[in-house]
Amino acid sequence: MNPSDYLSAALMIAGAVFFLAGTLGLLRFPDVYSRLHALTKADNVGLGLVVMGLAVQAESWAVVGKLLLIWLLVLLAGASVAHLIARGALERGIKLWRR
Amino acid sequence: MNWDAWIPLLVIASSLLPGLIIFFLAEDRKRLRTTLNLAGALVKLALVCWMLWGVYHEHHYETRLTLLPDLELVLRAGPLSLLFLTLSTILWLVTTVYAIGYLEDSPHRSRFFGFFSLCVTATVGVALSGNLITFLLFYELLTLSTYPLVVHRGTEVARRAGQSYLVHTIFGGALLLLGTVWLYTLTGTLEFTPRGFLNDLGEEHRPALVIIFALLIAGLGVKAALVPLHGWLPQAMVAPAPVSALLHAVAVVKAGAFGIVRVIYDVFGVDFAAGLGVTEPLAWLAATTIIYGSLRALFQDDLKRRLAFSTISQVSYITLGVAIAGPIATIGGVVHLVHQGLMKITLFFCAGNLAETLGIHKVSEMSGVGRRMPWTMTAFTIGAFGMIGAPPVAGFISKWYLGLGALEAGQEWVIFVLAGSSLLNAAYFLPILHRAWFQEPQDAWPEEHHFGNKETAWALLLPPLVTALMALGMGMLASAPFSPLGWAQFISQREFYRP
Amino acid sequence: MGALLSEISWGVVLILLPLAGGIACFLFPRAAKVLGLVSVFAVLLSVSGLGWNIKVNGIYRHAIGGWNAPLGIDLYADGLSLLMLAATALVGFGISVYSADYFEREDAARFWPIWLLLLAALNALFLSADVFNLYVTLELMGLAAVALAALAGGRDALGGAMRYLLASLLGSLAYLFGVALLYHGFGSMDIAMLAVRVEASPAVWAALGLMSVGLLLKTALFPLHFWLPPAHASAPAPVSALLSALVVKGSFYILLRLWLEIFGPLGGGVDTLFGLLGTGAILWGSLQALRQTRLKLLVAYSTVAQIGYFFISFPLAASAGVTAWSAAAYLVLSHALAKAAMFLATGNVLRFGGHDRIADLDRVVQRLPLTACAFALAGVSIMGLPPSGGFVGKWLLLQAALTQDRWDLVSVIILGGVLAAGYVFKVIGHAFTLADISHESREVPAKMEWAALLLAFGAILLGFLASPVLSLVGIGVPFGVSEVSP
Amino acid sequence: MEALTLLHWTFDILLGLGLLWLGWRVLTSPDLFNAIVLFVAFGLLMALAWVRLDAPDIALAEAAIGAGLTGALLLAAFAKLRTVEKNHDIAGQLEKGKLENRSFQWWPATFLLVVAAGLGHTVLSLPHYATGLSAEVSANLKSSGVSNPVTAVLLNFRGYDTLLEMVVLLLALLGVWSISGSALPREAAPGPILDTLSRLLTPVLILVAAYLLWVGAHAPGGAFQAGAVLGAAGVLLLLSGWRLSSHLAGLPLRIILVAGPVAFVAMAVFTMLTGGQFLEYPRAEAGTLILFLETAATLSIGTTLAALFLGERPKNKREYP
Amino acid sequence: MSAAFLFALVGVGLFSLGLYALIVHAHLLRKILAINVMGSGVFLVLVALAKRTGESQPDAVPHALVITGIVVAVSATALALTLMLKLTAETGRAELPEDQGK
Repeated sequence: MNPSDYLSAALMIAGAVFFLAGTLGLLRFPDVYSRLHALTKADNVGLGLVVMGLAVQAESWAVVGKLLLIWLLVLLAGASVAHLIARGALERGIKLWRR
Repeated sequence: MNWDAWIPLLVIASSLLPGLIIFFLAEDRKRLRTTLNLAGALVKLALVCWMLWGVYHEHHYETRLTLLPDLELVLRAGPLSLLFLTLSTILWLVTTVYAIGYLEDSPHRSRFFGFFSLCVTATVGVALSGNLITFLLFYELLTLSTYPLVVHRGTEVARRAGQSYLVHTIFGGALLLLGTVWLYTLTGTLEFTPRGFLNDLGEEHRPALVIIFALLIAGLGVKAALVPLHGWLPQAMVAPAPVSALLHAVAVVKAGAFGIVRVIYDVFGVDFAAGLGVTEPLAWLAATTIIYGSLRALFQDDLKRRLAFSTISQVSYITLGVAIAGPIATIGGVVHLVHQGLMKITLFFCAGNLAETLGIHKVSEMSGVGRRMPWTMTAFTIGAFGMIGAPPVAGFISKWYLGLGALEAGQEWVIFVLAGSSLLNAAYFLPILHRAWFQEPQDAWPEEHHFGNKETAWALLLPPLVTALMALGMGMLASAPFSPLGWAQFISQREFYRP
Repeated sequence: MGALLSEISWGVVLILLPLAGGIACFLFPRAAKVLGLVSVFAVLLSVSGLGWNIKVNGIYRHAIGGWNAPLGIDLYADGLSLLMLAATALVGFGISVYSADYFEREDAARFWPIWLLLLAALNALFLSADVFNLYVTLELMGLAAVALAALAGGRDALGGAMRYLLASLLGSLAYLFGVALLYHGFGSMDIAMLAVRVEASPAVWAALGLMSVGLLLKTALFPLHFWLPPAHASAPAPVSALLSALVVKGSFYILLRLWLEIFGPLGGGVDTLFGLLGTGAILWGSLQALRQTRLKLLVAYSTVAQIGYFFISFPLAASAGVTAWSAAAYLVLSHALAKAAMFLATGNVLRFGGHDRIADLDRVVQRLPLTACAFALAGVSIMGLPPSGGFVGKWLLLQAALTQDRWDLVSVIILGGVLAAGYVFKVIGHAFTLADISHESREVPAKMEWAALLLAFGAILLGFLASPVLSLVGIGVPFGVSEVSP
Repeated sequence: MEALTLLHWTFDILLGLGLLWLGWRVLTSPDLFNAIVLFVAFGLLMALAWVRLDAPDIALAEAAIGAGLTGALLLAAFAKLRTVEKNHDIAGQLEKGKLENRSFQWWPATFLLVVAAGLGHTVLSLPHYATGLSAEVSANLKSSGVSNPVTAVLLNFRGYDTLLEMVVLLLALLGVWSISGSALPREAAPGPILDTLSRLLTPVLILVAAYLLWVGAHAPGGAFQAGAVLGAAGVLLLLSGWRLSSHLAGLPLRIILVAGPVAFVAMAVFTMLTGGQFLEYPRAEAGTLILFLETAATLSIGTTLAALFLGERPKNKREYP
Repeated sequence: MSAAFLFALVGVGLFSLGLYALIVHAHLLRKILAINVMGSGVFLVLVALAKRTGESQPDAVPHALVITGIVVAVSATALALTLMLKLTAETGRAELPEDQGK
């Protein structure tokens, strides 16, 4: 293993941690809004880290570009869908969770 | 294909085509319908006469069409075929005239005459069939085309009669079909052959052949109204009189009896059948039917019902004749095919006349009817005497040959059956005649129609007179050439004496 | 002319023609009726072309794309395929003529494209020599049939169509599973190649089980017939006719083909099972038909019963192959004609009287003599009375059964005929009762009456055509070598 | 290497168990909505399985069609079902998305266990090595006009299947339109976010579709995947309230819908007129012709899938008075 | 035992599960899901066994067949869903008429 391998491993493991945290949040948080919060933040950063980890291994800049494109699209979709879900929940009258 | 091969087909077509056209005619196209009917009947008669002459001069008329890969539809005019064919053709002509008069102004005439023609087509087909499958085909067609005639009136009684008729004939048809296929799987042929086509079959097939015989006879016995398969026939008399006439004298009952003749002569062969030991039970069955029918007829007040039971009894003479399995009895049985037809059709015509003109349906209403309708009752009387077997009417000839044949075959018991039956015939016909001719008429007839100064319409009167005269003539001129008796002798010779 | 006829690859034409016709109908809905009729007529002509070709040159084989099996897909037509194609074209043409007057403008625009695509699917099915390709045609046929069955709308039709769709999809999946096993077991999807390679092994038995169940479900053999009566009885009359006369035959054809080529020679008791189920179908279907109070349901149950006859051939084929299979083929053909005629006649009755209650049929059938006649003639064939196609079929079947002393089957065949007579006359009887003439009615176009009558007449005519038809079916020896005839 | 194999095995077994578990949950979870969402997840897991089975083409198709579009269809149907059921809710006894949870039924379960055991045994009894038709495929790949074997099979060796498959799709649409009738374009009020998203994504999706179409000749991809992506774009547009203008909803739409089958039929006629067999492309032009076919097919597939999602036939005012 | 057979067995399992659900459940949407799960099972069997070539490249023919199958499945699903909706609009319940009130 050379240094770049270590770097990408570290980045990907960090990404996985974010995913784990996000998933935990999805399962454990009390209402729709806080779950969305946990999910989107964690996944966006987590995916970013994974993409970076993979980019280190990439053979060409074109591949890096494609990876970035994936990340961007997921960001866009994740944000939009989270917004739609939250708005739908509000419209249905689901109340915010308060302690 | 030469011209001779076309003639059997033309015979079929001469009633089939008019029938099909008539179906599509409007109710009020009476003239065209009548023309078609009569033209068809006359053409058929002409063709049949042509064939009669031809067969007498050793011509062969045979049509073959492939039906199944190894089976053909065969129409062949042999002596036996022609006997039945001539009978049906003549009686069709007569009955058509009668039906035209009888059904004046009633509804559904196109339907009626359509099926009427189909029915005759089927009968002619039965007569001309050259093998068992062709026979089966027309036999079933007969079932289908007579059902609408039986239920023609459309009443509840008619519906029930039709149902009974169907249950019997469909069941019989199924048995016949089964017997036929089975036979075919054993022999590979179904061609009607003088003295049968089973002679080469091995000993091991005998049990199967006995069952096949039973199946075939049961299938045919339904239409021939053998006891205990006769149940439909008395019910079917609700049909209009021309239908009853046709049913009893020409088409259905006769087709059954004719089939039995065919099966015994041309499928099994008389000797072979006798060897199997199946003819004797059949003879006993026929004898039972004869006595049973006569006994039942004795107690019927409804005229047509009494005639129906009489038919059951009389048709079994034919079966009896062939089941005795001797040359002379054969003559008696076969000739009775014709004689019974003529006499019974006369009786039914007359019964129809009484019903149509005076509304008489029961024997008890017939007092003095002889004076009101002398011509009709004269015809009736001739028919009745024929049935009893009194000379010189044709019925006598049949019974004479049957009796002789039984003696020749050493089956004396038949004589007692014949005698008993004749006595019974007399017992149920003579009271009618007595009442009609010698009792005072009642005050009023149940439902009288007037036909000017005639006793009834000419189309109703003429047919029974013609058939009665023919019955008389056949009795008196029995030994003339071309008489039914002559043909029957010709047939018997072929079956028994020719190598 | 002759050269031209044999130059054209008629099998391909038979598939592409209705396909193009269907697409054209879809594109130009206003002209759908004309386009549809022209296409169906052209298909009829093309079948004659193919028939002529096969008669002269023998078996038709066409390697699609120039690749041969196993890599590519072959089209294949022998006498049996030709028979099915001809039945489809003939019955399809009759039903099309009927439909031209039956469906009004908007309904016509819905009906014609789907029907033509169904025709394409059927033709493709009968011409296919590849088990996976057969799956695709099967799905195509099923979806088209369901879409047609739902055409009438309303609770009954939609429910029937839904049930039909589920049954059909389940059947296709089971079939596909069998295809998977056959391919992975023997490395080909071409029927002829499989026939050579297949040997008894768990994969074959499982494939046989799966494919049989799937196809039996689609063919509606008792006790898998549950979907058929509701679907067939609630569809518009021409659609019922198509479904009963042609669509169930599609899956039956596949089963027959697979059996003849692949599974039959392996032996095993499956044929006995088929015979038993066929027996059940005949008895159960006939009894149910007798019990029905609605005409369309009666006719639908009659289909259930008649399907049973096709399966009686399987146990009989063991030692009387050619006779038994010829019987099945003939029964399929004549049932197609007769049942189509029956459903069309029923459609006339429904349109004229507005109902199909058997008890109140009198007034309707007496005003529609041609329709009554069509029903009766079709009934003759269904009952198996001579002269009719049904009679020929039953005759051959009885012959096969009797040569093997299969009295159980003999009695079933006979009994089935008697029961059929029962339910046919239950209807026919109404044509001859006394009935009031006054009745509110809707005019039935002559074409609709004549279409039914001519189809029924075809079923009768088949009674006289056994020789030529069977010799045509024999091209390519689909049924194996003839046993010694009795 | 050992460790990697072990890892693979663990992964495969977990994936298999996951598939079975998800499948079970899809079919038994008491809430229908959950079931549908689980089905989408099931589809994605299937895509993973396809990748594990070296079937990237199917993975793409499964993700796009099996999970994506089927999921969209199911969710749309679920939403409509709610509305329909609400309209019929007379006595208030309606199952609100819940199934009356049918208790476990022993007879079918036992029967199916037996079936599963039998089939499992059968599958295991198959030979461990079998090349199927792979040798034939690679031998003829050169002359097929493309280098992706799956595309070669789909569009060339078994192009006839694909022709019929296009018809299946068309037929499904005909059925759907015939059953559900037609509707006039509705005015929907899309939210600004969804609107923006679809505006942003549609060109991307079209680009991706074009890419997949082009790349299908030599790498995973092809008409079906491309068509599915195109269909997804259509679904997105439909979701954000976009409707085809009624000028285009008639013949123009229909022409696009049948473009695929028509291209195939035209190709069939063309190949036969030029003396070849049915769908036998001239060897030299095979690649070009396949691309032509695929382009038409992609258009049709995408449009058809989107139309299937919409359900009702977009009404054109002039037709069917 | 290899991955090919592992996934093929999973396919068999999915097929049986789907069939069970198809028989047991009355709700039409559930039945449609069941059909889809069954379909996936069959596809899995088809493709998994294609891996038995002993080389890195699996047999491509089943892959093509499954792609065809997936498109057929989505077509059938669309038709089924539409039918279900129409039927529910008629009867008020997303079940087959005969199953209602059971």
